[in-house]
This record gives sequence, C-alpha cells and structure tokens, in this order.
Amino acid sequence: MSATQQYVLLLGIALGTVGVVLSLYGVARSMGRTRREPGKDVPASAGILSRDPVWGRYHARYYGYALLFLAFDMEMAFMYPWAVVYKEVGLVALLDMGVFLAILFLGLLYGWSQGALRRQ
Amino acid sequence: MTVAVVLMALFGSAWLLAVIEGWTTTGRLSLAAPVLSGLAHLGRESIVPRSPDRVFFEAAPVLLLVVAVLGAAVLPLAPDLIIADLGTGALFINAALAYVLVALIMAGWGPDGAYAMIGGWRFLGQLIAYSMLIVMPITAVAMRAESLVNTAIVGSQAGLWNIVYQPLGFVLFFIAAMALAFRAPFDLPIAAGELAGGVDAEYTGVRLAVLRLARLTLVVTLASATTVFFLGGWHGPLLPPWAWSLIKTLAVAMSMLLAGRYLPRIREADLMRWCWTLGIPLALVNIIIVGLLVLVVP
Amino acid sequence: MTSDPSITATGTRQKRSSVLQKLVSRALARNLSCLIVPGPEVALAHGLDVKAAGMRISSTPRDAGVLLIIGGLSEKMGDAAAVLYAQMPRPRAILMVGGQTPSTLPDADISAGFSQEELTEAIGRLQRALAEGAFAASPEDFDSSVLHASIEYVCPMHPEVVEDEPGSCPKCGMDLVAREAGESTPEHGHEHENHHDHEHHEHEHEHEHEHEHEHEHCHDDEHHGHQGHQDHEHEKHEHGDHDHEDEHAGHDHGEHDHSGHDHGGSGFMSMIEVTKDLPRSADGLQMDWLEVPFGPVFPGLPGGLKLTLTLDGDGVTEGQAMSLVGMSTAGEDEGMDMDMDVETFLEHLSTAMPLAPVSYRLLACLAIERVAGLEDDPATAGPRAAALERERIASHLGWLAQLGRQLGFAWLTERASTLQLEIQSASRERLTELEPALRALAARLGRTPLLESRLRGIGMLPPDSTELRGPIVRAADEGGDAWARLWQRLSEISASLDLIKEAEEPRLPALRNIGHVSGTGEATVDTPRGEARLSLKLERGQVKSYRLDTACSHHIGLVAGLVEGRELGDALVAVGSLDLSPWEVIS
Amino acid sequence: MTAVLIVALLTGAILFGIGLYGALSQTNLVMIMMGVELMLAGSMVNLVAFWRFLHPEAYSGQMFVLVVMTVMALEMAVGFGVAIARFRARGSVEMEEAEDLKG
Amino acid sequence: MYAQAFFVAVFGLAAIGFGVVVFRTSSMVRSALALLFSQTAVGCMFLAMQTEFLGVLQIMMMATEMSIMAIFMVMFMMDPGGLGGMDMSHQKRFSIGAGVSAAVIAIAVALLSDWGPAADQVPDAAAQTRALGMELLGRSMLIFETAGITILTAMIAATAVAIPVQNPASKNDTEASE
Repeated sequence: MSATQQYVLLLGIALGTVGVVLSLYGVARSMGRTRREPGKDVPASAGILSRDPVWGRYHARYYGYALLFLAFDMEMAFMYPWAVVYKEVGLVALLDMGVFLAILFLGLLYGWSQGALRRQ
Repeated sequence: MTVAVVLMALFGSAWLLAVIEGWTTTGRLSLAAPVLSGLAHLGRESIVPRSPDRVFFEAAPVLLLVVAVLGAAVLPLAPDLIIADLGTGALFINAALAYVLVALIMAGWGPDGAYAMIGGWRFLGQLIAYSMLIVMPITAVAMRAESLVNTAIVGSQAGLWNIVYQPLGFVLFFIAAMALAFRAPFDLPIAAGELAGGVDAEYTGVRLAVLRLARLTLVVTLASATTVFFLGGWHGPLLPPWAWSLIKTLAVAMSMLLAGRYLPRIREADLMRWCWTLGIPLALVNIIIVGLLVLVVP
Repeated sequence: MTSDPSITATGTRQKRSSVLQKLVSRALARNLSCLIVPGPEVALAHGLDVKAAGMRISSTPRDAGVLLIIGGLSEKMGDAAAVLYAQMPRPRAILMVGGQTPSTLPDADISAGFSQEELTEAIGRLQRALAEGAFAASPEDFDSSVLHASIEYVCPMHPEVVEDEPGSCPKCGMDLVAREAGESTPEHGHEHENHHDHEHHEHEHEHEHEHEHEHEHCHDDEHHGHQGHQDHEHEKHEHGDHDHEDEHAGHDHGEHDHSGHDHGGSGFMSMIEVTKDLPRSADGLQMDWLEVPFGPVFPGLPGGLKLTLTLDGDGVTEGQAMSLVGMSTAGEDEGMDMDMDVETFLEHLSTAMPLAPVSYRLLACLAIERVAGLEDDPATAGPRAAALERERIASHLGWLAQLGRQLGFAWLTERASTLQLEIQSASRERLTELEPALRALAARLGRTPLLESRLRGIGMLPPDSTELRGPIVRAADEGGDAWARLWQRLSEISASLDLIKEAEEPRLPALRNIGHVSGTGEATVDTPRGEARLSLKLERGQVKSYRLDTACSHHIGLVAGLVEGRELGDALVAVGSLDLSPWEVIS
Repeated sequence: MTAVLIVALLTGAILFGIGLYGALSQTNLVMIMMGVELMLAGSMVNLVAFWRFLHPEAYSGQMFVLVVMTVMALEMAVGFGVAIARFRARGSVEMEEAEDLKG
Repeated sequence: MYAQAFFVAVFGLAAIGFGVVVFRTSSMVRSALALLFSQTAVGCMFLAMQTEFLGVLQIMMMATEMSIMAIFMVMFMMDPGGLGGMDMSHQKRFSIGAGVSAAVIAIAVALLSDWGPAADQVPDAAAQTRALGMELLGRSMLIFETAGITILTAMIAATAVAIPVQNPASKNDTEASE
C-alpha cells in the first residue's frame, strides 16, 4: 500500500467515525427532541442558577511552564530523525545530540532557577 | 477486511473495559451493562446549553473519538494486521493524540460554564506537564528500532522487550499515558470532587455516550501504544500474534483503569512540578542510557 | 403513592412512535443514577446504602435520572433542588426518602421511609414506573419561580454592595434599590426582564444562532462602550438578529461587571482602562475574576454548604461559606415562647442534626436532666458514652468517605462508607470484631502514595484563630494541616474503640423521667466535630427557650482564611478537612 | 506535476497575504503574532513544495522547514514573554493603546 | 497525480478558509483554534505532497502550540469570548492593500516563473526520515546546533522577560503556599 493510499484510508476512517456518530445522533433524535424548559440550558453549577457568562480573561497560572514548553517542545522535531539514524552514525550522533540536549537542559535550569517552574 | 478486524478489536476492548469499569463501580459483572447504559444514554435528552459556541460544543466529543480511532489505526495487532503502517507511525500517534487537548479545550470553552472552562484550561496545563514524557520515551524506542515504523518497532523487540531494555522509559510513558487519557489519578479536567464533572459537565444523552465511548477508546489506544512500544507487541509464545497483542493491551488498559481507584487525585501544581523537575531530566537520562546501550550491546 | 406505573408529567419525555422506545425504557430502568440532595453523606448517616439498593450516585444533575431527596429540606435547599431538577435531562424522577417534597418541586414520584428495605423497594417501583412510562403523550414543562432571576438589592452608589433583602447601604446609608440578580442596571423593571427571559427561550427554539452572524451585526452598530455589561451582551447575542435589541444594548450601562468597577462611558474601550482598577494577583497580572458557586449540592463538599469562591484562573482570591440548612435561632431565642414538649424537643434537635443525631440527643438529655437536678447515673452514663463514641467513629468514617469523594479516591469512599454503615448500629461485640478492619484502613491510608502530598500543608489555620474545637484544635499541635487532621481523626477512631471496649453496650440515650420541672439547665457534649453547648429553660416540663452553641458555627468562619490565595483543589481540600456539618451551623 | 506545485505555491501566497493583512491590521500583540504564524505557514508550504517538486534529493530543503518551524515556536515563546511583561507593566497588550486613549 | 492535486487543493482551501476565520471571528478561542486548524490543513498538504515526516510533525506541533496560543489570547484579549463584538483592528485599508499586493506578487512569481521539470518520485517516508537524520548529523549539523543555541536563547529571553524578579523571602512564601 502506498503512503497516499494509507492517508486516504485514514481519512476514510475518520470520516466513517464521524458518520457513525452522526447516525447515533439520528437514532437519539428519533426518541424525541429535547424539551426546552426554563433553567435547563443554563450550565449546571451545583444547585445555584448562575447565568453570568464566564468567558473572561482567564489567569493561566502555568504560563511559566508554557513558555519553556514552547521552546523545549521544538527539540522533538530534531530528535526523531536523529533517533532513526542514531545507531548507524554511532558515537558522533551521541555527542552531537548530547551537546544539543545539554544546551536545552541549560535553558531548563535557567527557567527553573528563575522560578518559571511553579504556579505563578 | 483488516480495517474491520482492527476496529472490532478496538471497540471490543473498549466494551470489555466498560464492563470492568462497571464492575468496579457497581460491583456487578454484567456483559450487557455497557450496551444497556449506551441505550439509556440514547433515551435521555441531550441538552445543549444556551451555548454561545455551539460549534465547539458539538465538535469536541466527535473529535475525541476520531483521534482515538486514528491513533489505534496505526498500531499493529499482528505483523499484517494493521490499518496503516505509516513510515512515521510512532510520530503519528503523538500527532493524533495531541488533538485530545484540542477536543478538551473545545468542550471546556463551548458551554460557557465555569466548571467546564476551568477543566479545559487545566488540561492544557496537564498537557504541558505530560507531553514531553510521551515523546521522549518514544524517541528512545525509535533509537533502538532505528525506525519510526510501528511494525519495525515491534520487530526490534523480538529478543528482548523494551520494558526490560528501558524500564525507566516504560514507567514514564505509562504515567504520561494515564495523564493523557485523563484517567484517575490524573483526572484533573473532569474531577468530580473539584469541578463536578468539569469538561464532561454539560454533556448529556447521546453526546455523553459518545464522549464516554471516546474516553474508553482512548484508553485502549494508549494501552495498545504501550504494548507496541514497550511490551513487545505481538511477540509471545504459543498463542497467535493478535491474541498476544490483545491480551497485553487489555492488561495495560485495565491497570490504567484500576490504578485510579487506589490513589487520590494528584494536585495540578505537583503534577507540573514533578513532571518538569523530575520527569524530564529522567527522560533525558533514559535517552542517554539507551544511547549507550545501543552502542555497547550489539 | 403511585399505583399508576408512570413517572410524573414533569419528568417524562414526549412520546414519539419509535420501535426503540420499549428497549430504551427498559435500559433506562436498569441504569438508574441519582443525584442525592443534600448529599451522599446524609444518606449514609441515615444508614441508607444507595448503591446496594441499585442506583449509581452521580455527581452532577446532567448525569442523573433520579433526584433522591433525603429528609425534609430547608427553603433554600428546596430552591436548589428545583434548579437541579430543572437541569436534569428527561426522563427524570423524584424519589423522596422521609419528609415532604419541597414546594418548589412537583410531587415525588415515589416516596419511602428511612430504611434500606423501603429504599430498595422504592427503587424497584421506580424501575417499573420508568420501564412502563418513561415516555408520555403530553409531558408538562417544569417551571418554578426559582428558575427565573431573583431580586436582589444594590446600592446605587456602591455597586459592590449587594444584599438579598431591602435595607440601607452599609457604606453610605442610602436605601438599596431592587434589581434582578445577575442584572446590572437598576432601571430595568424585573417584570420586563422576566418577560424577556421567556422570549429568549422561545427565540432559541426557532433560531440556532450563528456566531459569525452576530459578530457582523454588532460590528455595524458601533457600540464599543459596554463590554463590562456582559449580561446584556449575552442577551443580545442570543437574539442576534432582532432589531429591538439594539436599543437595549445601546444603553449606557456604566458600572457593573463581575468585579464591579467603572469603565463605561467613553466611546472606545481601552484595555488599560479596563484593567487599571482591577485588583492584582500575586504575579501582577490583572485578569477577570469569576464568582463561582460550589454547593449546596457539590460532590466535593458536604451537602447544604454553599461555598462561593472568587476565582482568578484556578486560584481562589476569596471565598465564603454559608450553610443553607443550618438551624436558625429565630423563634428559638430567649424571650420567645416556644412551648415544646421535652420529648418533642429531643426529637427536634436530633433530627435537625442528621450527621450527629446521637450526640445532640445526648446533649438535650443532659441539659434537661440538669434542669431537674439529676446527676449522672452510672447505669445510663456507660451506654450513653459508648453510643457517643460509636457515633464518633461512624462520623469520622463518614468524613473519610467524603474525603474519598473529594479526592476521587474511590477505594477509600467505598471502604469507609461500608464500615460506617456497619458501625452505626453495631453492638459492642461487633465493634470489637471490626477493630482490625479499622486499623487496616488507617495503615492503608498511611501507605497510600500521593495522599500526603495532597494533604500536607493544606488548610493551615491562621495563628490567631480562636474558638476552635474538636479534632481541629487537637490536630493543631501536630502541624494543623489537613494531613494532621486526617491522622487526628484516625487516632480518635482507635481511641473511641478502646473506650467502647471498656464501656458497656451502646444504647441510644433516652430521657429519664423528670416530671414537670421548671428552671434552667446547661450541658456540654463533645460531639464528633467538637464541643456543643446547650442551655435551655424549662417551664413545667415545657421547653421555653434554648441556646445552642456548636463547633461548626465557629469553624465555618475559618473558611475565608483557608481558601484565600489557594489553588482551587487545595481550597476545597482545606474546606473539606474542617469536617463542617452545615446542619450544626447556627445562624 | 507542475500543476500541483502551482496549486501549492498559490496556497502559500494566499496564506502569506492573509497573514500579512492580519499582522498589519491587528492592534493586539497576540493577534499580530497569529498573523506572523500564518505568514510563516505560507512560506513553509512553498518550501515543502519546492523540495518535493524541484529538489527532492536536497534534504537541506526539509531541514529549512524544520528551522522555520523552530522559528515559529520561538517567536511564540518570546512573543508571549514580552506580552506578559507588557501586560504586567501596562495592563494591556494593545499596541496602540496610547493613541486610543487620546481619542 | 490528479489525486495529489486534488488533495493539495482541498487542504489548501481549508488552510485558507481557516486562515480567513482567524481574523473574522470575535471569539478569541475560535480565532486561535481556527489558526490551529489552518496549520493542521497545511500539515495535511505536506502529507499530500508526500513529505510525511514534516507533515505529521506540523500537525503535532501546531496542536500544542496553537492551544497555548489560545490560552494566551484568553489571558490578554480584552473580550476573549467575543461577546462585545468589538473591532480590534486598525489601518484596515492599508493592511488589506499590503496583504493583497503581497499575495498577488507571490502568485505572479509562482505563475510566471519557469519552474522546470518537476520531480516524479520521492523516496518513501521511512527513507526520507532517515535521509533527514543523515542531513541533520552531516551537512546541516551546524544549523542543528545553532537551532539549539537559538532555543536556549529564546528560553532565557522568555523567562527573563516574563517571570517577575522575586526576592528570596517572597519566593519562600510562594513555595510554601503552593
């Protein structure tokens, strides 16, 4: 099977799954529609009817981690091709990646020391 | 044909897991329970909150199910029992499962409810914690197999399973996989005691049924990935290859399911701190150890 | 009460001809999940094992088909129950155990008394009713005044002053103005708003509104100045394409959003202006704060406790707790005649405290006997003390089960509630038999990974806390955090076991004959949650007035200090570690 | 075969155009960054198309795409860092806040 | 061949469509997720162009990065829910002009240049990944290490700018309160 055929197959499976879900929705729909009633469509909050919208500016307290993650994550882009040829290339690859990872780890240590690795 | 077999195996495992889950929560072992509960969900109303973001609300459960199925589609049950044996299969798993986050953010933001929104953003924090612990052990696996093709990865474990070759990587991956599947004790986005359902909170009826199915399928997919990457996939004596794959997958999935019963939920701050200050350095150590082993041991 | 096998019209779904219906109805009947009001811990304290009776316990109304009400509800809890019922998907049913269905709800579909057999039998009936009548030809809408916005009173000058009752502003003394809760500007009459609300529902039937659509609409009419007025925006949003809404949105609503400050007026909204007055978090970023209710029926907290947290992200900036079920002193204060038979009073007090009925029964007995001048009788003191200690063990186990629910620690919840159910009515001999199980539970908790990191350092009391009682004050020396409280309770369990072993067979305290005495008496009992004091005045054998002082009334005041600045999960653990019983909060 | 190349190049060009529009027209730092991301995405499409259809033997083409991806991530990391600092200092990440205030 | 053109075009249109939504919706999370799906569509284009490693990588990286983008949007936009429906843009005409002219120039170059013969075959995905690894450890080693240094710089810069300086005393406080 060529790569393109495989992608088409995967796409087909994804669409098929969506189709199955939609047909389930159809079956559920055949049981009747949801009855609109006062209070029912307000998001549930433990017995208090709170109608206020909650979409405000949300304080994500892990932003220190998030910043480091954005940069650190990129290392993966280089590591996968490296891992594939690692055994073939041998020691040079180990040293090469060792230097790369050491550099990144330095960044992690810096962030750590500056207090990026905690809830802000 | 292959497609049908693999999908049947996937949903069959999910169904078995649902049976086990029902057993642990109600104490009754009933093979029909998941089907009945699915039917009951179909019979309930599916409430749409006065949702200002209907698109997100509707898309989230479907997306979650689709990515779980796509993830499973690139994992081999047996040497020739695989839907798509991609050249970068090990990476594709990550790519598909990254959209679990997207689905949860959608589910959290869509209904405009406080519990759901907090749950969704919490899961983003959780991803930042576990994500590196998924990809780095896979890198080490790929180093040994010299390939990102999943069948080749299983093939490389013919002599010695990776759980023995790189136990550290296995532990990290297993924990991270549980965090990815947001199973207890990592169920921060849906924590009942903290967020009364969190991202699940606004789903009812058939949408909830799809969401539950998606979560179970996700567990199976992750267990299958653990099997392929660390437990030698289809390798095993006597039984046919697909049986070994299924047995291992179910065993891993059940241990994921059961572990949460005996542990309290982790604190989000602890999860992030431990993952970054302990997990990532350990994952790097794992890569270096495997690197040396690969070079030293022929 | 229902020989007719069907659930009430407010609970059924509209009938449609569908072959699947029969099958689905039966599946529904076999998949009952219930939301317990006020909470699962009350069911346990009454000796009811809902799970064994055949229902799952759900944590949200969205996932529940049965509203299980345990005991009579206070007025505010009745309101909460109505909201929860409204938010449950159909088909839904109400199962009432003991007491009357609150007036806000339709009559219960099935009623039962306080016993496991009756509950099991009631659930059986409910299953039959669901299997037969989950779908009906003409369901009725459930409506209740609670589901429409309530009226609250605000000061025209100080938008942060919001009261439930009319009065004058504590800051400037001006008369408070009525407005709809959640609304911002006093000028809208509430009738108008109510009308509006209906309208909105109707419109929603017809229009699945589209987001982009609304966006363009707003774009054109160039009001930028009312961001803070989110509620109106919301309304407008729902309507989207209705022109009459424009006028509405065009009002100059200057002065309210969730944080209650002023940034209206100017034509273009500036972010600096929006953020400059907001209080800052510790890291210097000003975000929108969100007031979120946790409770009164929240899985992680005792039922009846309403915790309102102001959240900045998932951190708590401030919080306050109030009890919706606590005894009010109104009508029972000194000076008011209440004339209650002593036996009735005894019942009254012990049913008012469902989480510790024996302790309060004992307390009332002691206080009344003091009036009569009776001294401790060794014959009754032993069984009484044993009953109190037995309740202490059961209550602490109930707390452990609640901790398990809060932490998602299913094993602990199951183990502790099984033991609690067993111990509540156990004989001395049975208790001795159960001792190894209790010790094993404690040992197991000591070995559980993650538990210590979850509890250690959480819920530290401020150093100047006064009026602490019970396990909380006894744990204060050991570090005073949630972890120390856990161990304090575990060690109290084993201490109580030792006491029971030496004491006599536990027996429910019964009042000795006192005749028609008059006078005042006072007594103190160390209830599971700390000392409670009762002083009462009798006239010719009738209780004239009494004054009750409980530990929880003081402990609930600690909540604000414990949650401030904490992460949400930690704040809830801190509140949970206090083991508040909302019933024992005297307002 | 060149048809596919042209389609890809057109897509890249249009994405770049949209991104440029966004980067120039938005007032908010984070939105500007989204514009930049789109521009980079457009250029990545072009790079991949060039590699695939013109020089499939030169893997420095793929390497270059990796570098562009890195740049995207790093731009976000630094950009968000600046956004946080700016928000902390001024309470806003609007780039034209001062002028807006004037009227 | 036609299939390839078809898929490239479909995903290209999806990428463009989502790209347009980014600047046309007033809900910030929608905006960020639209960008995410635009990038995903770009990743799918890579797949359609038989560049599997980069495609899958793009799909994976963007899911996390754009989600982080979403949370920062929610933190820093005035009205993340888009409930106010306000316009957050300026110099519109100029921007449209610039965008259109840039696109037109690029299109013109694409259409008018003579690209020469196009390559028919590329190696399969596994071989590509291997070749890319070789490139990484061979000729492009310097680029690779430079990327490492750049990532380090970015980490340091982002941390230094964003994380407030704290004196030791208050640091202890916050640690204890964690």
